[in-house]
Amino acid sequence: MNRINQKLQEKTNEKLLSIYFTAGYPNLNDTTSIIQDLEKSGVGMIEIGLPFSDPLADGPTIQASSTQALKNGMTTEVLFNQLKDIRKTVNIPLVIMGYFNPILQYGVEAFCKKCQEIGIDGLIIPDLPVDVYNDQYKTIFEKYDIINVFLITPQTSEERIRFIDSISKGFIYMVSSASVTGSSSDFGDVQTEYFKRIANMKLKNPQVIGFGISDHTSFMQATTDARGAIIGSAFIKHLNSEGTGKIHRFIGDILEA
Amino acid sequence: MNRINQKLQEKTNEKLLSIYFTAGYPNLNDTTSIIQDLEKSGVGMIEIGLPFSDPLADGPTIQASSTQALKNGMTTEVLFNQLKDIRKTVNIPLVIMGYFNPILQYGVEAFCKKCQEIGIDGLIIPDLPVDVYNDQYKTIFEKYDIINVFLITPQTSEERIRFIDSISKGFIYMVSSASVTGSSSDFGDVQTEYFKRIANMKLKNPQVIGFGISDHTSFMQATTDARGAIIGSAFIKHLNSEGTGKIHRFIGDILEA
Amino acid sequence: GYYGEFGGAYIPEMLYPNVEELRQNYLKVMAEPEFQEEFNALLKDYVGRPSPLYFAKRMSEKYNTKIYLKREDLNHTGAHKINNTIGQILMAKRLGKNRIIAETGAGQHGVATATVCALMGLECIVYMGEIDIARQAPNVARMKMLGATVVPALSGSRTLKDATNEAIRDWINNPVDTHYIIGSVVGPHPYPDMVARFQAIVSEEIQWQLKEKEGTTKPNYVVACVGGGSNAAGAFYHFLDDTEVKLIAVEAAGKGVHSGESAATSILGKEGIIHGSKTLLMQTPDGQITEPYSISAGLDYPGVGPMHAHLYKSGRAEFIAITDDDAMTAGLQLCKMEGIIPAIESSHALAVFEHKKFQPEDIVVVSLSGRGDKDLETYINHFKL
Amino acid sequence: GYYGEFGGAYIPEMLYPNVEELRQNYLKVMAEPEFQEEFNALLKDYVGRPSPLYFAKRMSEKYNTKIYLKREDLNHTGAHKINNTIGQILMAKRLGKNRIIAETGAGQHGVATATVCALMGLECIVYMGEIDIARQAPNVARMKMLGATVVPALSGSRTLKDATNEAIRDWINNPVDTHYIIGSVVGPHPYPDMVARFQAIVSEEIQWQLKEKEGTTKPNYVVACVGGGSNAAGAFYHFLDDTEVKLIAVEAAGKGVHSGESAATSILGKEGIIHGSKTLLMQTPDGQITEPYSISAGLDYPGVGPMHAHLYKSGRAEFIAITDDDAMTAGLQLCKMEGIIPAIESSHALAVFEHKKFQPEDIVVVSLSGRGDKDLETYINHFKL
Repeated sequence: MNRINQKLQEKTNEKLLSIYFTAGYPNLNDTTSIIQDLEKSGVGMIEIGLPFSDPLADGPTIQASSTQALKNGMTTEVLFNQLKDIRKTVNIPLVIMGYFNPILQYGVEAFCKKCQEIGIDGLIIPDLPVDVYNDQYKTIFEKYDIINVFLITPQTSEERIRFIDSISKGFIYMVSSASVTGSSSDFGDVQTEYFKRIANMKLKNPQVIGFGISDHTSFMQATTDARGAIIGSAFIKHLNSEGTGKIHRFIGDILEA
Repeated sequence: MNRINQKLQEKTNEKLLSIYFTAGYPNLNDTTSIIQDLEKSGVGMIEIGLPFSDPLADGPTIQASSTQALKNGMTTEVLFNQLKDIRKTVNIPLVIMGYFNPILQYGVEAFCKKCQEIGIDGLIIPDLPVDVYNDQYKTIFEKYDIINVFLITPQTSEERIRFIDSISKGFIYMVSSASVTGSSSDFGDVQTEYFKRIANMKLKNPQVIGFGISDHTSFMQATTDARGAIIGSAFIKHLNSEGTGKIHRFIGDILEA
Repeated sequence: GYYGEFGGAYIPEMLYPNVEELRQNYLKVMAEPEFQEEFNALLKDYVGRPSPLYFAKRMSEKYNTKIYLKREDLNHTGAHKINNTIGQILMAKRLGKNRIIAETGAGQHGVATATVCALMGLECIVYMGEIDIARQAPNVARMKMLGATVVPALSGSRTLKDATNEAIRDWINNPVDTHYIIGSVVGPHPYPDMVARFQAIVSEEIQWQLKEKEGTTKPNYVVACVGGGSNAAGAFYHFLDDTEVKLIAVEAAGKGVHSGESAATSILGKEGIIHGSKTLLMQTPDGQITEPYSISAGLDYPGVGPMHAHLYKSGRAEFIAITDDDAMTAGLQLCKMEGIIPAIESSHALAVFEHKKFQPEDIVVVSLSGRGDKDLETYINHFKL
Repeated sequence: GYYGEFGGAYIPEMLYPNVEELRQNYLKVMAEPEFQEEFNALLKDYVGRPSPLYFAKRMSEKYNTKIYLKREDLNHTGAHKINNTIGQILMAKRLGKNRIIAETGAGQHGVATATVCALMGLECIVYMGEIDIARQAPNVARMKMLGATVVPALSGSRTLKDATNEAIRDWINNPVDTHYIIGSVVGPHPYPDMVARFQAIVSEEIQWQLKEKEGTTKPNYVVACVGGGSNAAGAFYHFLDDTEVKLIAVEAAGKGVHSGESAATSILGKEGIIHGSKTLLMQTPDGQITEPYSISAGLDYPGVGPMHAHLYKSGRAEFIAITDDDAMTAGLQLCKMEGIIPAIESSHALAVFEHKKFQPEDIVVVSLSGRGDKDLETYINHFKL
């Protein structure tokens, strides 16, 4: 069973905290130590960002980290090399989050195969639409047991949510509000209502909420109805100001007030 | 008999030197002393320039002197005041050269009347065309015995020259070449031919050549076939560099090599 | 050659052969079918005529009347000026001239002249005041791109009036091979008449375009700005004899008609002679031509064409003077309400709606004589955008 | 949504409702008679269409072939871009959107968008790279005059690509009330198709205009520059299925195709995803999008529309790459021979005549996509005029 499914199906009241970080940032070779520190700090899942020159679903914080990572020399090849022994030390689910073009250039099948070899459990590809995946790439992903994670937003229709639920295998990435990453972190009535609405749909896949979560409060709000939440920009900002030495404290602050 | 006719009909081999200067230049009140000095130096006729803001038939030298004269305060009224006693000291023909608009504003009849009172013998109005003069102003000029002087150029047709000759009463102002005042002073074959051609027409009016005469040589060339010649820009340039003190020498240099 | 008491050809004898040659030939040449054909083909395929007659919906709603804009701004080179230069270059070719001179103020006529000279492969010299060269750099660049020689006029106020003087001097000095393309309905006869005839295409189009849109060839009003007056001459031309069509000429009041910084010639001017024509002009009591002022370089001229002097004197046209500020405001309003950046000249005409009340059923055609790209800096500075 | 293997809608889920709403409605809306009527009326009366098909006599003589220029430079705002923004603003209104966003490089599309927003009274936000804002000041000024908000794109190379990213981000953040007016035949389906249909008026006119002039609706060649490819899409559109009409797409070779400073996407690009579309794009072996270079801001784009990728791959169109120097020379030549200052983009297309020999009887239609007023400084500096 894929580690993502294992993790999300654990019988626990504990909410899942997933952290996104950009591979190769702040320094090219920080990737594995950040992953290890995150696991040790109590993070339940990690999204490893494969940096892209034109990350159009991301806000300025993640874009800046991507730009820096690329400058540092990060490439798909380098990332796979850095991760090749990651499963010797890390057990939680690992997801690569990246835009479609670098994956396409690497070759979608080669990419999935490599992920399987390394022990990557899933992919989040914001600009690979559900239908294209379904028509062209589903069999490849399944062949290598790579879970592709789809997003839904407050604007996604019920019909489409049900469709996405039907083809999803790990979890549904619920974008908290219509926005790029790194936007305002206060969840108001609109979001809460949306969270409830989705929860009431009783989807087969658990939901993990992302975008706009930056601290303990917003983490707790997001996970009231959802299985977990993802923090990205806030973690990158932490790395910007504190470097890689205080990851434990950042995670601790999120998990416990 | 008008002084212009008297002068030009004198039986003499001596060629007539006529000098143009801008009234009110270099200083507002230089007008009468320049006229007196010119007569004393041997000049046969004088054109007193009534300065105009937009002297479009003149080159840069005369235009600059006009601009300065206007700055100095020269107006039609001021000029007439300066000239009111000129006939007490000066005997040679005096012609006012000015553009039509200031004369029109003064009133053409008032202007002619004033000229007669003062003892001005003629007018040269470059932008008052022959036909307009003939139709509208001839009787006024004749009433006050003011001779209006017309220009011909190398481009003027024989027919038109004959017409101009027929309505002219003093002399014909032969523009040496198609140009504004102050242009190049070398007369080549083209000009010489033109001078001859006009001479051979045996017009009833004597011809006085203007434009492009600046020294003894060009004065002699111009007057080979013509009754006289007019110097303007070269005299203004002399005033520019030498002031009003050496007029005698300038005229002497022109008349005798 | 006269409009009432105005017009004529008050030119030095040196210009007589040139002007006379033109006078004797212009009507004949213009009437030639081949000339007409070539002129109309270039207006269509090169200039882009007909220029649209655009119903300005939002403006019409705001002022509760029917506002149509005659879009001369869409012509090649960006203003009505090209209608005349196309006509004159064809005239010059038929008269065997191979050297073209022109004067320009803001540079629009200079660009239009340089353009047709390039089109015909003729030498082009444009006189432009030294001050205008400095403040109208983009148009100077355009003329250079088009292969024209731009000669600075260094005399007088170093603006349009002086550039015109210099062009006339050039013509005096080059009487045989050179044609002088005057840019407005000014200068000695036959220029005002010839230029008006070349610009008459504007009102000719208004007639049939309005017929298509409103079922009538007659607007209630035609409104145009007047500097020298060529765009107004074109917009008025075919309505001159039809007093049912009211004509409004808008002059530049600058900082106020009586501020001492104005170009409202009809109000401030007196009868006189400028650039070869008897007309109204701004002058001292002594007959010296005075310097006009307007924020619009194209209206910054101390005279007005003799046709307009006559329209004023006879009362055929209503003359309105619009200040810099009111013109600029009207220009910016057109940008924001209709998405059209007008030349500041045209903005003066547009200001008529704040100045005068029209009836809901009135059809008011405004000559949008040019586009405002050349005026961006002036607008931006004026409004501190 | 595909041209051969190219096209599609590779968009984040956040954009799905927007793009899907458009996809479901655009063909239906465009087919509505009232839409057609309003679109065509604005093209005629506001944009000034038809744009002339001008026989360039002197150029034709020089190159001994029949050269026609499709004069999109005469459109309101000075380029073909307005055809599309008129169409899209009418679409946006019908979809109930009241907020418009756009990206712009050189500023032509930004101006065209700001223009139609002013015309319709809609809010307008234009994203423009910080570097482009600095080097295209006149167009920034025009947008401000028209009431648009110009937002600097501060990320990446701070040029067109990044402005597009920012516009997409804005759309993601404002999914309900906002329509994104993309300026070229790029982006996710249905944009490439919709924009091509709005620009198709260009080739529609070429057909009947050529019929009038040459008795045939078919040129031998249609030549157009390609950045994203909207002007080429319009000029090619009605000829795509008629292989008797040869299509030539001209790309910007910059300082040389293989100089490392180029925008010749078809030659240098590989299949990939950019701005929501599968197409050819310039990228590293690793799939990072690389920075293109061209002296022309409008061709300075690392991708190309999927239609053009397909035209290239299928061999339907011939692709030629023209260097900065050759384009500039061709542009200046048009100024001096025909009196038309072309946009540097269009100058690339004009350079085809030094690159390829045509037969005397060939009819070659070149898309003159825009006027060069925006490029004066570049021309002047390049030639040290």
